[in-house]
Amino acid sequence: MNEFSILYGFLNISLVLLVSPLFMTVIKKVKARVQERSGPQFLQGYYNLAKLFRKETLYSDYSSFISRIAPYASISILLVAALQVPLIWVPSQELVTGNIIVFLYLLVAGRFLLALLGLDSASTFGGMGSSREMSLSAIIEPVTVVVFAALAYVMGSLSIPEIFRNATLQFPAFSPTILLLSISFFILILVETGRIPVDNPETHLELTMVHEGMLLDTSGRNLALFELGHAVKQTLLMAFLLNVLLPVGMVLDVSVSALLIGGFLFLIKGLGLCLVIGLFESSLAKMRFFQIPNLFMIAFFLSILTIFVEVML
Amino acid sequence: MIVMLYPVCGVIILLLQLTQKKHQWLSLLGVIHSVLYLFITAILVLYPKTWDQNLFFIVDHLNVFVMLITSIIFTSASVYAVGYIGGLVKSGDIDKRSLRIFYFGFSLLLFVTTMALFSPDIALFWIFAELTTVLSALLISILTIRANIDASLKYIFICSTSMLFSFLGIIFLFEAIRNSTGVGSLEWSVILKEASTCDSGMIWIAFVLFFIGFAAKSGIVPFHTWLADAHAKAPSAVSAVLSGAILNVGMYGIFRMTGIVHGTGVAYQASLLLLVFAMITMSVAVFSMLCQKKLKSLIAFSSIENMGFILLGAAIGTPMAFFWALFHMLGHSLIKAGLFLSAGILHRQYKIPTRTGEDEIGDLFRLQPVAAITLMGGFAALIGMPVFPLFFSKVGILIACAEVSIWIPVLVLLLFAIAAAALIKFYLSIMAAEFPDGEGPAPYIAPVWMIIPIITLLLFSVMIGIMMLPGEESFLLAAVSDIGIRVNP
Amino acid sequence: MMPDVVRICLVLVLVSSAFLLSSRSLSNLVKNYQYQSVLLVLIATGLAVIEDRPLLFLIAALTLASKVFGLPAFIRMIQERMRIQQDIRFSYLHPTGALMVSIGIILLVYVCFARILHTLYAHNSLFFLGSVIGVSMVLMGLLAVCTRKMAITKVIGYLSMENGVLLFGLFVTELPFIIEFVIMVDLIILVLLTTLLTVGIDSSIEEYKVRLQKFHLWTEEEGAQ
Amino acid sequence: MSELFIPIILLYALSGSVSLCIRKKRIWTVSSWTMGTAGLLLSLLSLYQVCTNAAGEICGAWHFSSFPFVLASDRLTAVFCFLIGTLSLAVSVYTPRYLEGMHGNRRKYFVSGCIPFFLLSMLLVLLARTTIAFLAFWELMALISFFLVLTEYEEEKTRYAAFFYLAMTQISTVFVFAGVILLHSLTGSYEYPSALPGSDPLTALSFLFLFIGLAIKSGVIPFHKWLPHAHPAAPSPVSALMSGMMISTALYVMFRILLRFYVPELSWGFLILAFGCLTAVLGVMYALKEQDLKALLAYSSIDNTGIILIGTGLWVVFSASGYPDIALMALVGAVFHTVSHGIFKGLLFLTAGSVVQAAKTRNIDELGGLLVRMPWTGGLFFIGVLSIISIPPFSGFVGELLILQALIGGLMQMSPLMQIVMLFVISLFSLTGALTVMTFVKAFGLTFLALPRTTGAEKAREVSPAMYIGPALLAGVSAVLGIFSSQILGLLGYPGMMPDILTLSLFLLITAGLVYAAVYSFASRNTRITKTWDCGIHAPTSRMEYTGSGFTQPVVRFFSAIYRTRIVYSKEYMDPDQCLFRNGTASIYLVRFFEENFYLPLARGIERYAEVVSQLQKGGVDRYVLYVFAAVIALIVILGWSA
Repeated sequence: MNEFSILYGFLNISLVLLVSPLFMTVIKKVKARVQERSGPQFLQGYYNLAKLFRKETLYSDYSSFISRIAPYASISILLVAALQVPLIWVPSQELVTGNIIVFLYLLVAGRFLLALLGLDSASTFGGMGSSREMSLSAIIEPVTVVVFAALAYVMGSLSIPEIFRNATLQFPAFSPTILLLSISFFILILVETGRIPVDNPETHLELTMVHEGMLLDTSGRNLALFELGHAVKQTLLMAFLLNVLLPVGMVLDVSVSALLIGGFLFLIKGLGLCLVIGLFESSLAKMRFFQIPNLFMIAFFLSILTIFVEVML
Repeated sequence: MIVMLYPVCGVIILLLQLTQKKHQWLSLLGVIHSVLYLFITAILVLYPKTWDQNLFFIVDHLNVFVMLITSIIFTSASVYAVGYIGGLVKSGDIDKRSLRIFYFGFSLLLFVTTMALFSPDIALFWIFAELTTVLSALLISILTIRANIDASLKYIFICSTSMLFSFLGIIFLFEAIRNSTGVGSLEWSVILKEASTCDSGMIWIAFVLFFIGFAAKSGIVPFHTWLADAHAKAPSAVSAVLSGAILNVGMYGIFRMTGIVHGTGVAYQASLLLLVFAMITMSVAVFSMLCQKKLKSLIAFSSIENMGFILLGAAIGTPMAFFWALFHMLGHSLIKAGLFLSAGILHRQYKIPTRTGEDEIGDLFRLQPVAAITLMGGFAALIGMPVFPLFFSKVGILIACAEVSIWIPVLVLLLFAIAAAALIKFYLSIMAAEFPDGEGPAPYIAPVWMIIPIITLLLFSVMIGIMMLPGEESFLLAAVSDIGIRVNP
Repeated sequence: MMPDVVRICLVLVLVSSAFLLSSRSLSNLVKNYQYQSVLLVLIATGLAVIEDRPLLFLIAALTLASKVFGLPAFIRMIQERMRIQQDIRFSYLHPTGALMVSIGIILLVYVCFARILHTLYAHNSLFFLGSVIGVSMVLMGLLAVCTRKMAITKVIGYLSMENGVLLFGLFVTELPFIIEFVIMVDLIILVLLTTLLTVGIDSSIEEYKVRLQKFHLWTEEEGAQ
Repeated sequence: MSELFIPIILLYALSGSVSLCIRKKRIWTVSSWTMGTAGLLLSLLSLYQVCTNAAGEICGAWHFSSFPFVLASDRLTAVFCFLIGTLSLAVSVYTPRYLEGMHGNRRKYFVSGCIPFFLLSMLLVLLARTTIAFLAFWELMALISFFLVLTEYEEEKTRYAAFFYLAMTQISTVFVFAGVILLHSLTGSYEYPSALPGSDPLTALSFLFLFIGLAIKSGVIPFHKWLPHAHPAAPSPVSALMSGMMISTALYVMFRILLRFYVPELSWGFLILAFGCLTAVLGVMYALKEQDLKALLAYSSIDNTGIILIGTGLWVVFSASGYPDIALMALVGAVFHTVSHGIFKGLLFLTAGSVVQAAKTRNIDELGGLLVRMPWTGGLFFIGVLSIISIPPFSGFVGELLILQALIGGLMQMSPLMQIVMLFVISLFSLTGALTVMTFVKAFGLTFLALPRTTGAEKAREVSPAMYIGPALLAGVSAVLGIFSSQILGLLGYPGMMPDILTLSLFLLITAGLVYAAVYSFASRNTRITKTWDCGIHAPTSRMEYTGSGFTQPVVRFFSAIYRTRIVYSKEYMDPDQCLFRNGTASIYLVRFFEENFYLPLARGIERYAEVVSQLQKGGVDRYVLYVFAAVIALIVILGWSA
């Protein structure tokens, strides 16, 4: 808990909060360009958040204290998770001692609160959204844990900064395992953030919405907090993929210039990944709900393959 | 000299009984008779020095121990009978004349059982055992209902025909002793000494034929069929005595004979035979318990099962097995008598036997809370719950069995589990049955004389279950050595 | 010489118990039992003469008194009251089958006892023969008990079993007299009780009460049932 | 120091006998207070014992009818005694008010009398140090809990549950008894054996007997079928104790056996692991589909037993193949999870009991909207739910974290073949975690949130204060166990095993505070209470809400291989040749796999065999004498043959 780690904490959180709305809007922009629409301007994400923060918040008269505390609880959980995932600067002495299991269970906590919120307002859509969200998470959870376990196995340690530090040291090694890992990570991101093959983020059509269904009854500042939380989660997972696949801008020993260059490179890599996500989304149609486990089986198979490859070769 | 008091007091009481007419006096005499015998046995237990001063009877730890059990059971049954038979007389089930026969038979049964236990001579023992059969058959048929007479007839035919075979066994034994020592004798002590020198073929025939008779007396399976009907149909005071005391006489005979055979070359075959019979008895008894509809026949089958278990202890034949078999006999008699007595209260309450042959028991906890709780306590004791003595004897005998092979205890434990399931299944079925309101029988207020013996029996069994009385362990070890098994110190 | 007279009587005793199994009418059932007891008395006196044991004379007299005259008279009295002559009802084995089984029993007992008591069998002792015949008589009596429906016929079967035991007892030289005497008394009591009970079982219930009045044994109120 | 256990035992016995013997009005409050003080003393004494790292001190040795009974306590026992102390304290506060809701005075005396004896028998099982003492107290525990399950004996369901429970405990006693006998014949004495080599077959057989006996009692899958019947049938404080404490006692004995009795073999580890995985996955699957609230909690106890068995199995596997550090981590995780499961399962059952008493029904589809009506009970149930689905700062998370860390550690260090096993266990372990989250979203969401579905739930009012102070105590202990877990483990001598949860929870609080301050100061503060949005039709009624089966229908479709559902429909027609349809019913129900394919056929088989055997008894004198005749002939043949 020295002053370096406090600085790291502050820097990391502010970077995450700054960057995540931008990445969300970039993905929307890419999808719109593919459909020859001009799409929202780059700062649209920030404008939406500002507007929502100023609007009035509505609560249903059936809802209990869950609707009141859920937004604050889920955003604070995600910010603490953000503390553990260094985007640019890998600190020597981490602020919160956490490993990938704590990170995973924090994500589960966020999802749990969201599901309860869906049920709280006694509406059918909320119930349907949380039931689907919970069923999907029940299937994807084993895959996530195995993917992270493979990552820990490949990088040789459980704590996240340690993983990133090992990744940067053996960077030029374009080994097959890293490639396989990043594909299963990519599928993981799609599922966690509710992208096209699993769930359609833009629509309110009850047939297809999963993540939106739960947030149907939130409004004003609560909705803003949830939107921000959703964006932060996406950035964290993208950071995992980026810092493992091409840890080119990672800063091990801190200096102002290295931080600026690292930040800039991270932005470039992030935008590139958003481009890939946008293109992937617009190239696929939404899968039928009960076909989704087959997609997860691919991710599961790839992660187990990673361990076999690592062991056999 | 003390032992001579038994026959003297017995004759006096029997003569007095012939003179009396009214129920109070008759029942009082019955109680005095059994209390006197309990008092004499207590003196015998406390002063072992006085044992060998008498001229006719032989007295050793084994028969004093079995006599102690018998006198306790007879005392509690006679105290219980004061209320129970009084109730039967008031409801007209027994008339004046058969009442005198009942009490005369009851005291005569006690007298004959004592004589059987203390008789020095194996043939005399056989005769008195035969007389116990006759007298208990008389007591069973006292209610002159057709079912009772049928049950007592079965009892007589099965037991006495098998006993004839054991008399053949005694004749073979006499001939064997005569061949080896020149002068034949039927004294227990002489046979015990001479057995090892006799020709093993004769001893083996004698043992098997003797076993047939006394297996019937103590309800071992192929000969057990009379027990369920006799105990279920008899008045509860009588069935308590039958289960508690008369079965032990049969088992006492088997113990003596196993002791005799123990020294000879045939010991291994004998214990194998006993083992097979014990296992068959327990399995048949346990499975027939599962589909019993009537309370007293369920309890009767559990007596068969426990007798099978005691026989298992005798079959193993190590000093520890015999020690715990005797302990199990004491615990089982106490609990079984308590159970039959509380079943008697339910009998008086619900007027069993009813037409449909099934017990129509309802509103159990409202009408008879005390009987219900003692029944549950008795069932818990039979299952072998830790507070009760059967738990420790179960542990002791099964550990002795483990030396032969581990699979015997496992099988026996499974049988005990099924027995427990049968008992509880029955209790649950009668526990919550309700009469449509208004139709239930009038609550029967059991006189205090009927409840005291049940409570004392259960409390006494809990006492010996929890702690070994001061001299108890050495007394039982001495009894085991009296049987004829070398007890290394 | 004398022993083979005894051997003839033994065989005759077996024949009598075979007859006992197969006779249909009650009255000649009792007559059979009487013949069997007479044969027993003859054996007893024969043995007394051969092995000059005065004790056996006393036993023979006792058997004559009780088993030839006493018990049959009592049973015949019971039979008149019950007015049932023909006991045609058999369970499990009809007379012919019963005879077959009894032959089988005698052979089986002979073979088994020969294997076990091979020393006695070797020098053909009287005791061995007595034991075989005694045990097989008891078994045949048991067969009679379980193949007859009527309780009174079961009692007679039981008595023939008791005769078998008595026969076997005779062969053992110094079996104390008291034992024999007391067995006799005990069995007589037993038979008395069973015959009384059988009176209840065999006749139908209504007659049962009337008949018992005649014996003024049990005064009955109606409440018993 | 451990002699102090004796007065505590006497105090428990006193509080039990007070309520059983004295029939004064409301005597059960006195007996509950004595039980509470006994529980408090016990937890303080055990805390002291844990901290001073006391070695195994004898606290009493007697001879009951020539069998040695020795009681002693060491650190492992002290940890579980702490669990008994806390649970008895909470139950003693909860029971008096709960009993008011029961009808029948005699029943209230009976329940408040038997609970202290039930706790006493479990305490004695923990303290026992000779096999005979363990066996005696084990059977005593079974008997008393059978009586407690049987309190409401009017309903047929309770009697069926009680009979099923007794039959299974009898079978468990058979195996435990056989194990004890085998141990005696191996070691020749009744003392707890130490370090018997696992290789020789007899020892392995004795382990197998003991393992199956304990598995039946702790609800391992093939033998679990009695648990979801018995626990809900018992009154709530009793089912809290049974689920919380009795399962932990059985697992304590499992730890005691593996730690001290035997030197475990690798194959034993795989056996335990296999049973653990099977129980964890199937347990949570059945919990998911359960509609009865208390049965759902019972199934989730089975699921947690599975997780604990996975931890124990891992310890055996790692220590047998020579990886002591991750083995210790798995064991500490398993023990910690047992204790924390005991606490939060007790909390959940007590609060569920208040819900059931207030709303008069146990079916989740008839509850709803209770959080607004019963805020305290709802809040405490919420804390219980947070810890059971292992959310980081709460105690449920610590056990799962340690076990998962051991698994991934095993994945890193072991041979390739073992890695495949580790992978398989990791995926099953996390599947169980995810399904537990879904089960308790359903349990909490559908019972407490949204609109009440029936008038019973509508009229439910908050229970009296005593009935949520007890559970609040448990919630406090559970939170403390969770937050200070790494400090506690450090104190116990296992430092550095897990990340520091304290700093994590501090940061959570700080961030939450900062976010609230930021939003409060910058964003607009006006809020409005309106109707839930419902596409413009009138206000949504409770019939429009999601029901339990609807909520779990997607998962049932995914795992349809496991959930065999059976559709039963009946049709009625107006006319004889069946063309005008009048009405009909159709219902889908979950086939109770184990019960219908294993237990009921077995019971019917025994019943039929018993019928055949009892034919022996039907028949007159002739048939019985024929038996005698046949037996004599057989004996004579044996005579001849055996010469």
